[in-house]
Amino acid sequence: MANMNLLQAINNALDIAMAENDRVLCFGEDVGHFGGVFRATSGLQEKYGKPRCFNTPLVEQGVIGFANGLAAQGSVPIAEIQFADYIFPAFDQIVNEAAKFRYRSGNEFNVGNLTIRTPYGGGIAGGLYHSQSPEAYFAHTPGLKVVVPRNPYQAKGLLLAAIREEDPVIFFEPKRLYRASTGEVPEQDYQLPLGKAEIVTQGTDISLLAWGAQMEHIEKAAELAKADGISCEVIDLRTILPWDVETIAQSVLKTGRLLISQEAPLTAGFASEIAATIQQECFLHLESPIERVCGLDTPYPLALEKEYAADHLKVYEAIKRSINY
Amino acid sequence: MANMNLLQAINNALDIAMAENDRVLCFGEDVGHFGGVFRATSGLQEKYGKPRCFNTPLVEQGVIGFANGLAAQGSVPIAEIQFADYIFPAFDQIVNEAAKFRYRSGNEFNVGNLTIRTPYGGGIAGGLYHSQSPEAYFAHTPGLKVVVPRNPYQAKGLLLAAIREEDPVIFFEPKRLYRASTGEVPEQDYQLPLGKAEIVTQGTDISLLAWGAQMEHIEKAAELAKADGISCEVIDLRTILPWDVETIAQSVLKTGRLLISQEAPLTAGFASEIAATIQQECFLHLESPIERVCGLDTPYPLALEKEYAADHLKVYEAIKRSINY
Amino acid sequence: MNTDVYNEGPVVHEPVFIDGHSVEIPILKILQLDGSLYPNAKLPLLDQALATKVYKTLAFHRVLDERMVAAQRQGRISFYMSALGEEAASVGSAAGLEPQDMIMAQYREQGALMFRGFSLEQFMNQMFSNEKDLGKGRQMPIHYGSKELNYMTISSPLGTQIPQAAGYAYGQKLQGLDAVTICYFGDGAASEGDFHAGLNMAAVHQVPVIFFCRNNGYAISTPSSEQYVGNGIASRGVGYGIKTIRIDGNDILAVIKATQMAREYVLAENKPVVIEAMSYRLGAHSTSDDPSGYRTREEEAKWQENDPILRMKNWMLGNEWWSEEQEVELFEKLREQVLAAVKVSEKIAKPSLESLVTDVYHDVPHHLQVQLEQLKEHIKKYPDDYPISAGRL
Amino acid sequence: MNTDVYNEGPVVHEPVFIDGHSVEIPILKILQLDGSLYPNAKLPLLDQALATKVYKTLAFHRVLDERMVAAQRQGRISFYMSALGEEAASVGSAAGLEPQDMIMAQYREQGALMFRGFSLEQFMNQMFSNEKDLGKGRQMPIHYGSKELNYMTISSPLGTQIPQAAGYAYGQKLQGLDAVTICYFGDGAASEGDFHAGLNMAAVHQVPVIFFCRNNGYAISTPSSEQYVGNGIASRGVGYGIKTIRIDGNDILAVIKATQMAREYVLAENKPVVIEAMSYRLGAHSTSDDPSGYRTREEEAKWQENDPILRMKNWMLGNEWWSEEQEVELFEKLREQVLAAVKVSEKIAKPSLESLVTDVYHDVPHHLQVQLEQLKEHIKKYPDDYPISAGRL
Ligand SMILES: Cc1ncc(C[n+]2csc(CCOP(=O)(O)OP(=O)(O)O)c2C)c(N)n1
Ligand SMILES: Cc1ncc(C[n+]2csc(CCOP(=O)(O)OP(=O)(O)O)c2C)c(N)n1
Ligand SMILES: [Mg+2]
Ligand SMILES: [Mg+2]
Repeated sequence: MANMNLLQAINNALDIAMAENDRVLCFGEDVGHFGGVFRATSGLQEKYGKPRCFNTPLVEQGVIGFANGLAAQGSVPIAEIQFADYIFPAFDQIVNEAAKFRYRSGNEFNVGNLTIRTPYGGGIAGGLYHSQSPEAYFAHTPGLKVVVPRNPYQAKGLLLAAIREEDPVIFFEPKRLYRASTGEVPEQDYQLPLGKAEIVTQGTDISLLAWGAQMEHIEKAAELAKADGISCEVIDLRTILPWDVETIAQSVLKTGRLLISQEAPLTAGFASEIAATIQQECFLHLESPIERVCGLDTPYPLALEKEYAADHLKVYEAIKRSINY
Repeated sequence: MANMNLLQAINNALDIAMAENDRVLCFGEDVGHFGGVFRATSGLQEKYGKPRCFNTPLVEQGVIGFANGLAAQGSVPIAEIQFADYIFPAFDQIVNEAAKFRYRSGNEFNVGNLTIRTPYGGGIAGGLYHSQSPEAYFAHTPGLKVVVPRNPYQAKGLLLAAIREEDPVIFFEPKRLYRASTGEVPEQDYQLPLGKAEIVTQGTDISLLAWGAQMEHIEKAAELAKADGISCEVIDLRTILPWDVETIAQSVLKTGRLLISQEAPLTAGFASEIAATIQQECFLHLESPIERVCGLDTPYPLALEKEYAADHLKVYEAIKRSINY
Repeated sequence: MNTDVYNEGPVVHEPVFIDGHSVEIPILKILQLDGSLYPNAKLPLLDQALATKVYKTLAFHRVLDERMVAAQRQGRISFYMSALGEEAASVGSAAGLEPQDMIMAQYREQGALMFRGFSLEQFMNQMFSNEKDLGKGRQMPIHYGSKELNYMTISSPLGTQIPQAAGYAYGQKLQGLDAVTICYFGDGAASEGDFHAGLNMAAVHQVPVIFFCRNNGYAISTPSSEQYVGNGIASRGVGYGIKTIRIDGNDILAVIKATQMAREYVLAENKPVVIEAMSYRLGAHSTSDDPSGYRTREEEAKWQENDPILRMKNWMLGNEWWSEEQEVELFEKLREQVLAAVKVSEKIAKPSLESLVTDVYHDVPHHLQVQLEQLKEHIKKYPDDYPISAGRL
Repeated sequence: MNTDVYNEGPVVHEPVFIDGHSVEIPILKILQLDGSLYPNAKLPLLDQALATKVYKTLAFHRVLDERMVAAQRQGRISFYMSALGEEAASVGSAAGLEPQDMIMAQYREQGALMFRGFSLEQFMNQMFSNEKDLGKGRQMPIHYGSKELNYMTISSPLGTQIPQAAGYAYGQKLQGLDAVTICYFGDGAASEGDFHAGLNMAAVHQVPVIFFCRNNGYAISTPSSEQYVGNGIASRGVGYGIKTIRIDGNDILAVIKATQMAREYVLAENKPVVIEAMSYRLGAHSTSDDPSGYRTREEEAKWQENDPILRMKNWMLGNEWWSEEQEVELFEKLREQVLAAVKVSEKIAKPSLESLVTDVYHDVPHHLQVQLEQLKEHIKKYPDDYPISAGRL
């Protein structure tokens, strides 16, 4: 075990993957010698050589197109998009290409080896274009897997699983936690399962569900609620697509209440999918409406980002609303 | 009044808009002399000249980028994307640019004059890439308006409203109905309101909600249900974003049941947003879980498109499920 | 100045603009319209056996296109795209490659797949979306693909294969394979952002890829004059620092020659090449299109005289590698074979219901298993409404 | 062959490849490093008044950048981007335009905005995201914009303004305005798909736009050698059939001259122009960056000697349009003004809570009114946790 921050855990996972399999490549804008603007790929070019860890020209659609080609060829590309806000020029290569590659060819070809890493999320004074949480855009796309870790331990285990997964995975990294979140991480190789939510804290009165950096807020809110005698079951969804309906439904059957919190705007966010499914799965057991505590339905602001965010206080209020319904 | 098919109604709306305001321009791939691959812009170049109705090079990100620039300048661009399946290369120009233009500039600049027209939907033996219904991808984007008409009368009135609206609008045209749907359409200018759902048939037992070509299926299912003595309230959402919570909630408060049907895959589709919101708005009045009858969570197939589709029979079965819950 | 960033040119003290005329682009031609060689022309590596294979492939191509356009008119298939008049570009370039080279095509390069040996039955099964289609009946007709033949399954969104080809070739280079990638695209697709991405990345990352542009003068109804104003697509190669050649795309020998040389170069140097093959789309864009809406019969007639197959035939006849008797026999046989194959393929069952949910992921995830089960139950309830599947549940 | 599609070049019978060396690109220089003119150099239209305005703008630019980088280090603003060493490109090009011309910049062209007369207070208010910011405190520092000054608000996603500029200029042309658009972008942004889209569309649709590439050798840590292998960005102009010129971007007179000529041409001909200004990003990419991780001090030192402001100063002194006394006085005054302005702007209140939901749409829709009301209630409950807004509800 070593104490690592989230960036170090990512870097460590990449290192293990590259050491194990020389078909693993890391690339993207500034990913090479410099190690990425956040330094997630730091040291990898020195260790594995420029052909396996390199800068690309500044063109996201090219980065992912190139990665798709590599994956189809049998290489194992790990492409970085510098900020999730800049993933949209690659949207076609992800949604029309990567997601549909295996299906459209009748499994003659596939890009299952593809992993896309990208820092997402707000709370870092980044304004409109360095704060977005675009997971829901990808969640409507059969063929993709979408994963979001909440801390260094999760990040390493989930990233290693994502790299080895035989489906294309988008791995959203909570950049607010890159250095802020630290913890014990095994130095050796390990994987955490994709497609499985994790119950972080058991509880009986209400289920709280989030992913990534938003976990902090629901955990804090659960603490506040505890002082009021409310027992929260805190769950980390971990994989957005395909998501773990079973674990969430079981929890809600037990608690009778569900609150989902996401950083992204409310409307058509992934919380909506969860609420829609769970109201169906648990209809007769719900004691209050499923609550969604989300970003406002606006672009991400700068000066008022604190007001905008779905913070622990808003979650806490919603918990009380749900309990007192 | 004249009998028009949906394409003629669109063409007629464009004609009225171009005649009224010489800043209105229509362009896109093959939109000029040829009049578009579906002929929606037929005759417009002849009538208004090449500078106002023209072919663009084959580059969707360019078409929308160019349109954004025109709109910011004070022109009134109506850009066509040849198939909604090909809108994704323009995703960044739509989601990061058009949607955020006014907000990010503090209203110094805006692209409110922009309208994007694009044919969407399946059931035409189009397979993966000529069948998609991507409205949900845009519904998670504050700043955009998203509109889908169900017939010629709606198409003309909603398109004229969209063109004149001071916000960027994506106008999805149900291409399966381009020639199949005909009806009486006033020859003169008229508008239908954006942001308002329409109750197409009053009913008491269950609310059925859809949009665009999917309306046919729920109307047919309502007929089948009627024979069983079930009274369906049939609603056309018409505008996906911002959507008319009020009308839907009122209907569900009355009927106690809601079924939403969409062509697109189930997961994270717009039906999920509606279900999530209505379970909250109408919690104590729901007599059964909100049903979603949608496409499978797969790409759009070819040989088995009939099996894939959320057709009237699947809707009918879901109505019965809801009633007998 | 920082001369990493650009090549030093002359220093001037009043403004001088360069433009499209600043670069002269020669065009390679080997075979004259009458089938004789240009004097001093350098032939590609090509013996009688290869030439005959090429010619037979061209003939197969012409016949299949002709018959399938007719089959579409008869309502037997839903859609087709012919390559009438530009068959030499795809067939000739495939003939200039090795079987292990990856082909990433746009959609009008069935000729390359024919050359590789995709069988008539395989073509048919794809077009009839039956259960023997390698693509499992999921994509529209003409979206072929074959792992065995190193022919990447066609994807409708234009231009997406261009950066993918750069990546594919990077993998080939890294693994030290004796294999290159060829990437086909049209004059229209070259306008997509992915074109820019793919060519620039291939140049920067030094990969063995041949970018083969079929410039056939149109993108559906849009003539090249409304697609670009540069000197064709070739002039862009200069901007990316990529070795570039323009050829007569209806001259099969020029196509083979340029491709052979390009292959040698890209493999040896690990650098891309651009080939721009000038041709003309003599047929409609697809069976959904009617070109009379946007171009004249005269223009078409002019190009009818530039038939690449006839040109090759005349050369073959001149070489005594082919005879008029063989010609008649070949075309007759091909027509029969195609008709017979249509009749077989259209009777083969459609893919199973399971094929709706497989291959979305490597394994069928739980939610898709559930969706499939529900669908089965539903179809059992309404068997008459789902005739394709109901009988086989 | 179809000569609509390409320009006829010589016919060859064995393969000839063209490449990056096929086009020679001259570079325009007017002012020597020591501030004297090259012999025979053609001056731009420029009298003492304009030259002085340009020089003062450069000085303001230098001082503002210097001070704001320092302010960021002190934690007074969150972020800054300086244009150290490449100020001449943006200031000079703005000086070659008319006020009614639209400027669509990337982010490192504050010089053009300064030239247009954006006030020190306006810069400050934007950087401090206070309620007087024209952008209402929504974007990060340096994302300026002003309708009044025809300076489009900066957008972080790179390259998006390029096709937008083509569209903007098309509108100007259609309305017959005496106005053009200038579109700035970096050597990095020129790799984006939107670059390809924008340049090709501008060429095809014949619009009065000047594409101004600031080639400063780096995109964050990525040197140009890993960004492209062509001959700079200028060589791409050829491919699009766009008149193109390369200039010394640190030579203010070359910048003004080329822009003046380009403006005249694009307006008269309704055709685009590409200007590639060669320079060097002497500072860090932004205050979040540390260039020592990817380049040497020596390289930087070399470029330090190529200071565009010093070069202009020497020319001004030589002309007796400027004196050392004026110099000292100007810089002193500017530093004072900037410091004073910081102190004022940082105390101005942040934008109101309402600004969270306005301008998403033309009117605030019902659901956003509801979200705002709920937020107000929430903040009233926890005033201490939202200190910026709580006091003003
Ligand atoms: C991204 C995208 N946009 C639009 C289309 C629709 N479309 C199909 S083929 C075509 C024209 C392509 O022209 P070109 O590349 O010249 O190839 P050609 O048909 O001439 O062989 C268009 C616009 C598409 N398939 N994909
Ligand atoms: C679409 C997009 N991708 C990535 C980024 C992150 N980014 C900001 S600036 C920059 C480098 C730009 O380099 P260049 O265009 O050369 O301009 P310079 O900074 O040298 O002035 C990058 C990669 C971005 N803003 N937008
Ligand atoms: Mg073409
Ligand atoms: Mg740069």
